[in-house]
Amino acid sequence: MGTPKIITLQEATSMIKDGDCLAFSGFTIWRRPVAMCYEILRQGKKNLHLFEVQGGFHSEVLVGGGAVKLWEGSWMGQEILGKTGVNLSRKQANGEVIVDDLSHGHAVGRLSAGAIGLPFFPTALAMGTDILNPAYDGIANAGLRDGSNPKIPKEKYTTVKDPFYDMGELLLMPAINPNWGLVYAPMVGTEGTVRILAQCYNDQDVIKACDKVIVICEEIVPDEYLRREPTQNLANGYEIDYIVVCPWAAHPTGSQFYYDTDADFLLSFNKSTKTQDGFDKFAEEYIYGVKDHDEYLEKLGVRRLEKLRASQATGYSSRVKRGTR
Amino acid sequence: MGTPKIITLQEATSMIKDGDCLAFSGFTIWRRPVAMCYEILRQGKKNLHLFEVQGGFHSEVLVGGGAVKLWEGSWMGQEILGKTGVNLSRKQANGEVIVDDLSHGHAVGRLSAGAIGLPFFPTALAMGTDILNPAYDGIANAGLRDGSNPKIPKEKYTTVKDPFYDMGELLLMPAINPNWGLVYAPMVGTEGTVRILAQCYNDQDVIKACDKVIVICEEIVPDEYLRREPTQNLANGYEIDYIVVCPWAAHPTGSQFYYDTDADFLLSFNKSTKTQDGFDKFAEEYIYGVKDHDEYLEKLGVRRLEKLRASQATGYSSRVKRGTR
Amino acid sequence: MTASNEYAKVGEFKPLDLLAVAGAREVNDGDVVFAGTGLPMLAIGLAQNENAPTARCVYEGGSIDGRPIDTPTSVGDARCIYQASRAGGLYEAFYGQLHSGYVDLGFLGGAEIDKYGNLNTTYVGTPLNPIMRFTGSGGNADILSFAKRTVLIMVQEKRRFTEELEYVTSPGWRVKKWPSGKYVPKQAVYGKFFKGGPSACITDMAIFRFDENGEMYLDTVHPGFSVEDVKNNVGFDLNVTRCSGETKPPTYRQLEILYNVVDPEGIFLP
Amino acid sequence: MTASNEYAKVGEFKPLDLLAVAGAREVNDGDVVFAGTGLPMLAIGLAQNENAPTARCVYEGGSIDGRPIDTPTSVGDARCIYQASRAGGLYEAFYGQLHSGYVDLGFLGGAEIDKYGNLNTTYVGTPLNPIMRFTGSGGNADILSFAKRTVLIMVQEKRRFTEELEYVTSPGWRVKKWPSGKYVPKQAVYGKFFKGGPSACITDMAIFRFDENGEMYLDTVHPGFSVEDVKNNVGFDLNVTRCSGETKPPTYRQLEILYNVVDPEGIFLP
Repeated sequence: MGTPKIITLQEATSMIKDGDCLAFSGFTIWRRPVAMCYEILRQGKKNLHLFEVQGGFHSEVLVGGGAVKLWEGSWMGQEILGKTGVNLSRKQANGEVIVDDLSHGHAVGRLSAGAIGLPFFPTALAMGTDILNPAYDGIANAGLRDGSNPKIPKEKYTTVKDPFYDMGELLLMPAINPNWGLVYAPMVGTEGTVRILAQCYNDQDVIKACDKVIVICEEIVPDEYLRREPTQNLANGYEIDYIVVCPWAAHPTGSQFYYDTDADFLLSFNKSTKTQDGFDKFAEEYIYGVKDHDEYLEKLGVRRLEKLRASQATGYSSRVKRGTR
Repeated sequence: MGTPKIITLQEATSMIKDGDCLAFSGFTIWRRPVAMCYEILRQGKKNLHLFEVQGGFHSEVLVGGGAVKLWEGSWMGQEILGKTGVNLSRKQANGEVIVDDLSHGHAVGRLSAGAIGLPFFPTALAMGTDILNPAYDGIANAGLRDGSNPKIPKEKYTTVKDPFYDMGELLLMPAINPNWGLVYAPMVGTEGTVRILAQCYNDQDVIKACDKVIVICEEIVPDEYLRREPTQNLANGYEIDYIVVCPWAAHPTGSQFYYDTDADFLLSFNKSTKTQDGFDKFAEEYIYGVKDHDEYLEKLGVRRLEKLRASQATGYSSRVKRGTR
Repeated sequence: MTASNEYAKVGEFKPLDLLAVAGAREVNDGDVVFAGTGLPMLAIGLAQNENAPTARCVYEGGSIDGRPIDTPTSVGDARCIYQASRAGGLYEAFYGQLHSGYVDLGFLGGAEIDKYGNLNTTYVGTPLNPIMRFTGSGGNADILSFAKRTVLIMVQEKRRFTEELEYVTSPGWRVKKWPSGKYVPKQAVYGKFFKGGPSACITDMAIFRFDENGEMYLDTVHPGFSVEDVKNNVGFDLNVTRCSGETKPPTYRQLEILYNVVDPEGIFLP
Repeated sequence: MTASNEYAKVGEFKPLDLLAVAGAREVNDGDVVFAGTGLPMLAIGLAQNENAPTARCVYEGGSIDGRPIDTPTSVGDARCIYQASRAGGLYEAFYGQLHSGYVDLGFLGGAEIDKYGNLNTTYVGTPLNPIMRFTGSGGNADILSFAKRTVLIMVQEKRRFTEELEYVTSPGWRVKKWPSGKYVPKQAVYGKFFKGGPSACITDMAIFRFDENGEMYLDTVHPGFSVEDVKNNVGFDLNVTRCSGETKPPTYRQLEILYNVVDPEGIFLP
């Protein structure tokens, strides 16, 4: 195990191969590695397999842009800023993306098993539902559970009876170990120690479960500074492989203590990308029409970004108007 | 779920019934609820079932004092201050205590399953050893796996084949949900939020896994103070049931940022209690011979305690002589 | 607080206000509540300021018992952890809290419901012929499966209150037993993991509860609506024999708390 | 550091110094090391100051890559977390690090060893007729089962190097397959969980390694001892055909690091 290597966004993205399985940091519209998802589209990656506890803007972009073949997850949307994932909805209905549904508890369990090197996680959550309907196993229906893809388990789940306390039957959910963990974290130390400044979501399990981990951060800080409070850190340097420095990489999703979610941007995305034509226009403007992330930021402009900038007291912006009053 | 109740050491201890299953906070000689273990002996509790990831001074005292019928755990000793648990060794050899051996990984897994309401935890740690020898299942050999005790699983473990990725055979270890969690934590908030100031060991899982939890603390602090850093807290008020305020409750084990381990006390305990007679003398002097914890502290004296007091910069004492140079 | 505990009159409150107030009344003091974004946040915020001051809220993002000074718009929001007792992640929320058995009350919405309180939050159509996709389960299935009680918040429409769901996202009182898919009582699938189920369903027209057999019945009708109105907006044969009268309107005090304390920015309340 | 890289002469170092130095030489730069209290701490501390500056240490108590300014006397010690990259608990150490596959190197001791590197750290006698109890496994069995390489540190005595252990606490290269208890290669029990096994055994007399069949052989003999001395202190038929000569003594520089940097208080080194 070594120390992570600092590379560019382009270099990092170029290592991802068509067909790879990806997992992401963050939660719905917070701390998503958006800049890298834009770059994945620019580099024309195809047939990706996304494993998501829940999706958000970043994966709606990947799905809308045609990079995704298989989506496994429990939820897709952008909270109150877009109650359904319109791109996934369209592509699933069209048969362009294979979907396999989980509950949050199932997805969390699968990732946490992958994180600790177990082949499965037991759970009794969400039993008795169509999530477990064998006829609705989207991956099996696509003929993908034949053992040929190491990232796809041979069964969606099995059941087992508790042999110890007669609790009854419960589920074993297969672990998941994606090829790549794309993790946005605000701060990474000079030796690779990772710090986030709020709830940790599933970020730690994504880091441990994935074969290789790219952390895209706002800034590199002295490791010594992060080590003053070891209970606050998310990961050690040897758990991550590559570091990309890219300020505002999570925009339009939020990063606690750096910037708030860009609600206008998300709302407008959700409204305008209900059709493929709408998505293509969005992508032309914000992804293909800009050379790189710096040009994207210039396009957003200082005024917009400064409005989103988080207060160092509360961790979120006090400059955005959020409600009707 | 409610807010925990503040009671005395005597009241808390009196709720523990003969035969109950107990688990403890801390690690070997750190953050152990020693004052309550002394009081358990004073109140003459018998036939206790200890589940310990690893034991230490506190459980050597309970075993030496004849309060324990069954000890399940992976390790007993006091680190370099007493390399074996002399009391457990004696009592097991005499046939006075039933012992069932686990590895650290097994015990950690069993407790973490109990903490999240699962009946078992899968693991591939420590396979192929006599820990899993059916002939050495101490609890089965004592006839206690008949299902009559809800705290004792019907099997020590079972095996299962990975149905998803052909990883091979691994273990399912039964969960454990002891009746009582006896937890020492330095700080508890006015609403019951629990803070420890170092590694968390298995404290969080002990709190979640046990039916009822007693937290014995140095001091009660404003909950608002602890809530300024929610990522630093160990538990919520509704997860614990009773609070006992008892400064120096962990002595002679250490409490980071409050006091260091009392190495002289531990060394002398380990040397002098190799025989039952030696233990009885120790107990007469420090447990039965004092009325309560305050008298115990007076007996130790200000000079001794002040030497152990931790630096507020480093979290441990700079006044104790530890080595030979 | 200057406003009185008198009930507001019809016209002095909006449908959303009554939903929030009815939700708040389902919260018992001391409850550990697992809730999502939106209306549940209003209900719990109101309850914490009135009838259930020590109710504590677990959000899926991983915050526990936060005391936001600005209304969160997401359960993963930076605002959620202000003065929280803990901030962890989803493993803590779903396993450390929910699977562990700490959660007394869930608050959920859905696109469709059947008379046993099963919810669909995933499809128009089925995964085999998907016409449209909603969000999917998220924590919906998990919370309904493991919370001791769950309050379901729905829009009252005939097509949403349906005899049989095309897709069951979340388990009510009668659930599908696999591999056959036959409906059986929830207890038959959950064994000793069984903790409870849906306790109430609150809509913009009425409040429903569930009987001994897990079947939905009409409890109270909101001011301005009749039992007939409700029946006409339910797609299955509704038991109205237990109807206990009219839903109590919000009090002036409750409205003041909602608009001035819980959602002063007007994020959820227009 | 003023001391030289020349080797110290017999009489200028103590047996414990050589044990620590030989241990340090087993650490590769960048290794993630899972270690216990005592001699392993000295070995890793020395390695981090010399041949393996980016080796990182996981302690069972839950600290990762700590940089103590005072030598810890326990892996749960307050001293362990100073400038650590993380401080968690045993779940993190045993599952998040060890079971997850991050650990390159373990450092363990034992009371008895057999020629396959199985260790007994639990009993004199067996659980059925216990004459005396040692500490038990603790993390010993776990670390030996899952670390890619493990260095075993032992006292060289005939009764401790035994043909067959009465009790196997920790798995070497041939382990017991249950329910029969027959010895089989470790790989046969661990399947795809297999990551490695014991790589070296260091005693106060010699260094041993393990061959293709997982059997122990003599690698080097410490200065002042002969191959015959070693054979006389091993209870099984020892393969000495691969002996490569004498163990290199500590350098002056290594001794200076050990006594002035790693254990200046004399906690482990007298």
